[in-house]
Amino acid sequence: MILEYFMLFLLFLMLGLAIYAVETKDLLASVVAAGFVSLVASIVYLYLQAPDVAMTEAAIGAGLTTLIFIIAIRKTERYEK
Amino acid sequence: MAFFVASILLILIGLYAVLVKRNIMKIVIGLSLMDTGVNVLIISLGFIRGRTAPIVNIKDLLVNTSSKVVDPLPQALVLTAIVIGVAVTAVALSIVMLMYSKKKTLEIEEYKELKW
Amino acid sequence: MRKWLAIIFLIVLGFFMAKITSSFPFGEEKWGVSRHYVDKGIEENRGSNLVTSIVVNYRGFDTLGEVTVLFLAATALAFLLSTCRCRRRYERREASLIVKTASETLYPLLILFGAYIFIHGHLTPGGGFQGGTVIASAVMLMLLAHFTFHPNHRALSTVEGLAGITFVLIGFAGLIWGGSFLANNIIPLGQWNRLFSAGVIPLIYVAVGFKVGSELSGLITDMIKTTKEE
Amino acid sequence: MVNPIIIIGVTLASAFFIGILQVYNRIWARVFFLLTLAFDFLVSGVNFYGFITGKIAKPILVKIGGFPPPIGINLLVGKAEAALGFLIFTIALLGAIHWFVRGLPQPEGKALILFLLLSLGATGISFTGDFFNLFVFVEITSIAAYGLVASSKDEKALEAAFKYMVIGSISSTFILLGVVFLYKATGSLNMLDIAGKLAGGISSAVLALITLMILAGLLIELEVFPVNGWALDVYQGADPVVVALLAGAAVKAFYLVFVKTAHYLPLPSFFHLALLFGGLTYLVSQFFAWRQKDVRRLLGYSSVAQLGLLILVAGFFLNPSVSSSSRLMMGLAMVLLVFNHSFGKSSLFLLADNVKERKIEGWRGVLASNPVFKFSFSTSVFSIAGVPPFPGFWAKILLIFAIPRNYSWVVGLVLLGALAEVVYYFRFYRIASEGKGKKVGRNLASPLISSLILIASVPVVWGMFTDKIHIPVKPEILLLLGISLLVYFLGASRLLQWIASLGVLAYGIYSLYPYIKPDLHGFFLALVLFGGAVLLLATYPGSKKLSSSFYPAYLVVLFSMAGLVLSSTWLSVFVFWEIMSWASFLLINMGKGKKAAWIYAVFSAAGAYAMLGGIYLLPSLSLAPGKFYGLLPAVLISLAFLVKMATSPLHIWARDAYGESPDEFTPLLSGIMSKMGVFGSGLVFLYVLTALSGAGFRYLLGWAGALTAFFMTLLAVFQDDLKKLLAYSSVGQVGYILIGLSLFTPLGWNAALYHTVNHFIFKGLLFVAAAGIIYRVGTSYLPHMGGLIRRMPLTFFATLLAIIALAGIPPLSGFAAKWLLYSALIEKGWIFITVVAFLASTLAFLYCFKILHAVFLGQLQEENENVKEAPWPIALVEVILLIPLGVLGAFPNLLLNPINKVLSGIPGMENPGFHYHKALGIVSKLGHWNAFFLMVFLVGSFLLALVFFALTSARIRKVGQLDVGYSGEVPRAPEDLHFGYGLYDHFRRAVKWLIYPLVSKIWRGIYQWIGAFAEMGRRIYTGDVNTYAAYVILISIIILYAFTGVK
Repeated sequence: MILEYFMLFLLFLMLGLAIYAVETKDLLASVVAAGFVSLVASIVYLYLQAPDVAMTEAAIGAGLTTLIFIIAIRKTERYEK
Repeated sequence: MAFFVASILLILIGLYAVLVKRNIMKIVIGLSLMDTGVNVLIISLGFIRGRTAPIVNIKDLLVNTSSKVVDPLPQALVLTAIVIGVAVTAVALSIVMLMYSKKKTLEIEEYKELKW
Repeated sequence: MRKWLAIIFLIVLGFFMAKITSSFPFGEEKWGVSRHYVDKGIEENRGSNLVTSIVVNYRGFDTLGEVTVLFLAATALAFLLSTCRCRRRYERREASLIVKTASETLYPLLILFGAYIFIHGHLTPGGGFQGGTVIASAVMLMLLAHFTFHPNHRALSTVEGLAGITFVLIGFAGLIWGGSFLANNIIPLGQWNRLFSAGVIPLIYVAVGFKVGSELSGLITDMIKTTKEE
Repeated sequence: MVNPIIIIGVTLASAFFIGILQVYNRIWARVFFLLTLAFDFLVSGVNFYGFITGKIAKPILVKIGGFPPPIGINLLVGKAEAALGFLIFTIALLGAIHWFVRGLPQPEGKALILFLLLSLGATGISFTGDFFNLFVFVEITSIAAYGLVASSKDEKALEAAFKYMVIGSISSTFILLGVVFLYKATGSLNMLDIAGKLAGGISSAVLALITLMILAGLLIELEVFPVNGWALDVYQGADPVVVALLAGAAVKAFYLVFVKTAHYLPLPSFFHLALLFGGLTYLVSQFFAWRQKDVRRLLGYSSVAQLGLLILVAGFFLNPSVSSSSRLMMGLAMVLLVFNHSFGKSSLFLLADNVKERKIEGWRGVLASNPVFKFSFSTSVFSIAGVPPFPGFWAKILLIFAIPRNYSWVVGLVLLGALAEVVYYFRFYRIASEGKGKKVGRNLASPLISSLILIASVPVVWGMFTDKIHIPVKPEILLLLGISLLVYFLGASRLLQWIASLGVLAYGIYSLYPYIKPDLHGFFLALVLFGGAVLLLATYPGSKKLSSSFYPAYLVVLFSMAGLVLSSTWLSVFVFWEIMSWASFLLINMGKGKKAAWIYAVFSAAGAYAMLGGIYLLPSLSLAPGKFYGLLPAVLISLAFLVKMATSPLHIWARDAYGESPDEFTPLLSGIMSKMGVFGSGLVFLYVLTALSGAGFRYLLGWAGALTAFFMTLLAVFQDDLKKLLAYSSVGQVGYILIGLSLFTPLGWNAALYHTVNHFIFKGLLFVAAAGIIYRVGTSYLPHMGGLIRRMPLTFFATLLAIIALAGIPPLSGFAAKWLLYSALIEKGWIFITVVAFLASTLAFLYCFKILHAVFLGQLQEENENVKEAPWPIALVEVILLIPLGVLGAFPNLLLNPINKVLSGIPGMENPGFHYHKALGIVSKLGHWNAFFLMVFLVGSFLLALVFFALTSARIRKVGQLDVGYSGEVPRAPEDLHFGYGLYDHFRRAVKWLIYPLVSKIWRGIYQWIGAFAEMGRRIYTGDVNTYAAYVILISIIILYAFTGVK
């Protein structure tokens, strides 16, 4: 039961982070938030009995994607006008 | 159920960024959020309550497996989808970097030369 | 105005998506073709990780496509960024000694860990893609910590290409000796839950691991090193 | 049979291998790349060949991993897939050749990989039998395409690539979600398996929504309106090689998978979905291209439009309630359209790569610079615009006749779009062919091969077509048309071509002689063959600069007219009509009036498409009197003929087309081609209308003829250009023929047919004489002539007699025609028309006098001192034509007897309404006249006058040109002194209100208004990613809301 509430919390967290990622003017913060969305998603995958996907999401979705986003932002601009 | 709702909302939030944000980096971020949402949705579609992960590494699971594990196919599909997602993101980012290097801005207003 | 219009559009779209998903009750049993994978997977493949069985064997062709997609992305990125005069915004500073030493220590370990993941892909969660990513993260670590670190591009491309060709060749071996492309009956399947089991699945996953690892390393290197030093 | 997996496996392996090679050795990477493409081309070719020869009987099912269909992934390669694979690799090979010659983008190794994988992705999309695998291949194709588009040299391409990427991602997300939902709903990912489960049709709302989701994703990739902004931007901005591969190959793969999906997931409302989006995209895009200034974007609009048409066709093809024969025809049309568009469009895009300018205006003169460029450009444009004999033409006919009767509005839509297509493509063609000498690139191998493929396909397509729709064509005609084209290869010498053409025509007369029978067809055939022979004689090239395709086109016009008059079904009329129109367009375009040729093309096409629509409405295609099927088909079919006769208000093309076409061709255009309109109108009166039902329509046409005669004559009076004057006069005279036909009485038809021949003789004579004069004088401007009577006496004599015939003065042949016509008019009681026609006849005297005086009488201009008589072939033709003019004048019954014989075969026309009396001559109810007596009397008086004039001429004082007392005024230009200059100025002032160019203003207004609307409509493509994405969401919502179609 607690696990389910925790999941609900995670889902809300995920949505909150996503909204923050979309709305913030700081692209770096936005990317990090998006990375956290992926990280939260990978925990959700664990709950949904998908360890393979969880691992992939953590490594690729949260890790690699965020990394290349950060590199790209470093090569361009950090703040949205 | 909450998983469905949350993942659909995640997709919509991503799409919202694509529809409304005037910064091309933000649009790419939106697309990547959308991808995550799609993946969560697919995994939750394959979930079966009270089952374990589809890894048959205990003898117990060998018999009558289909009553003990969740549907592995959506997971396999999502694996592919995640990798494809990062591939698209990488290409998108390289396009964005090139665009920025030409015009020194990420604002969409500057990228409307082709029209009509 | 535009914002609200977008929100209205999206709500309607969300409604339709919800309408579809709500017809599939959450968490309830509904098998399709995957019942076959679950029931016959061990018998046909001997791999304990059913997801891996599907990814590499039943739907191995998808994985070949997936590998191609990643390869394409790395190629396209290198292709595009090679002409990019992307400016570096921030000055790079040499990392501290601790970071340097730590990264040097971690580097081989991470590579080993990555290799472990993809070698055991048919037994435990994870596989070629995850393992490859871990290897790439090792490279990334070195790139960030060491100013001068530059992976050998030729070697990366060669490993990447050879690994890809190995995948296809395994497929063709299946076509020649096993009757169909990517057939998993050309080498003995072995025993369930052993390292040397599941036929060609581990071979393919090793190839994928190498490929993904070298590809992603190359990709990250390309992105970080694009700046033409002025 | 080769296992299709080999194509995919080998291509993949070699892509990986090139990845290694390119680091070490560039040359080997290139070689390996080409080898791979060549291998794929060969292997897919072998499979395709196996399918078409029937060696491979059923679709190849490839079980990957050895698992039977629902469990593993499989490839399913049937006929369509094999053909598409072959197409993709052919286009890829062509693109690669072009790329190599032009220079690859750097670093080239990576570019090669992307290119290879783009073609592979497209192949995979078409081969795969699994929905999720489809998604993977869609992504492969898309990512390769994003990369290639972004790498284009043009900076704008980046922006296009970004838009493409955003919209492509949304679309593939739809596909992915739809596929996963589909798996949840059916438990399978295999196409055939799912198709089996849904065989009974989709009945649940959820399944319908899922299907729509996948279809929406595919429709976005298929560039439907309005979610195609990204595609247009890509077409405009990206490297043409990449665009050729995308538009020529990749999109076709998406189309195939779209059709397959719609087939496997049988959604009841799919038909309406396809109809709406296909039709809308097609029509809207054709009009949006109307005034597009950027060449590549114009081609983009055209591509989008073609895809729309394909989607429309798919709707009918998959609609189970359409009859199976219609669906078969639709399928064939689909194949032809795909083939036609792939090669035509990639050829055009690759040609565009050879011209630096992006704006259409910058293309001025490109055709004149390079014959290879001209050849491939013309072939591709003609093919895509649906000009015979290219596949696009047959596809159009097939698809129109396959449309069920209750959807006849779709026919209108298709034809309207096709007309718009002709308008903008030929505007483009016109600008490209105007001017001379503009440097273009020489990288033309691939476009040349594409256009050669298009040409080579013609016989095959003809075979396929006649298999489905029977066109009874005399084999002789086909043979002759073929031989005519061969004359092109004698292009080294015009003289040789001329002689060869005469030979071909002689053979034509020999082989078609048996068909000259005493009926309407035989009558016109005789006119075409013998008249054509005489006029061909006059085209003697001498030292003139004729295009090497002049003679082939001339012969094609002649023999297509022969085919036309020998037709036994309406469809064959249409086919030959189109061949004639387009061949004559080519001829007119060889003259100096490119704009005139364009207007001619547009009016011809409008007429022809109206005719096709009319023919579609007829229940039976055969040329036989039947019941009355409503006025609409008759009106539509007649439009084509009225255009060719240049009946007001469809006449505005005629002045410049006649006036600015090559002088060698104008006699044929006026003398014989306009008669095809007469023939056609006759067919309409006989076989579409009945004697009773068509009365009102015929009366209207009678008026149209009379007004044409009146206004054209009036306009001729004020014309200062010899050929344009003759043009107006010619059109006006055809107006009389139309009056005669519309009367639909034996007397009227006698008059019409008689005047047909008569018109041929005097108009042929006049235009041939004009050709001779212009050849010698070097201008057609009347005030620069004058006094030529002493330099060109024979031409003067011929012109004089022709003009007498034209004016309808006894004793020459013209009188009989006019007499018969007025008798018929009065007999029928169309009094007002009689008055107008009479007025027009009177007016004709004014311009007759003007021709004579301005050209031959008065002072000889100084620069014309050394002018000689017309070249001998022209002189010969003048003499040949003078003979019937005089003979028929004296003995009109020599022609009237055969005409009566022709008419006696037509029910209701047996009794001619007059008879021939030995002493009284021709006797009708209204009176009689003896032609021979008149001739003797008038020639006698003429001779008397001549004698008198000769005796008194000694007293005439001859003065030089500048020897004038001009009331103190100094002439500004030499032409001020010319008698014909401003001859009828006072009269012009009096009738100014009558000659106000109302009609041409209206037409121009229509053209500009449509252009303005199109330009306004195009603004929806704002170029803004957000907007494009919003359109995508909006359209998806509409699709999901409106097309579930499940109760």
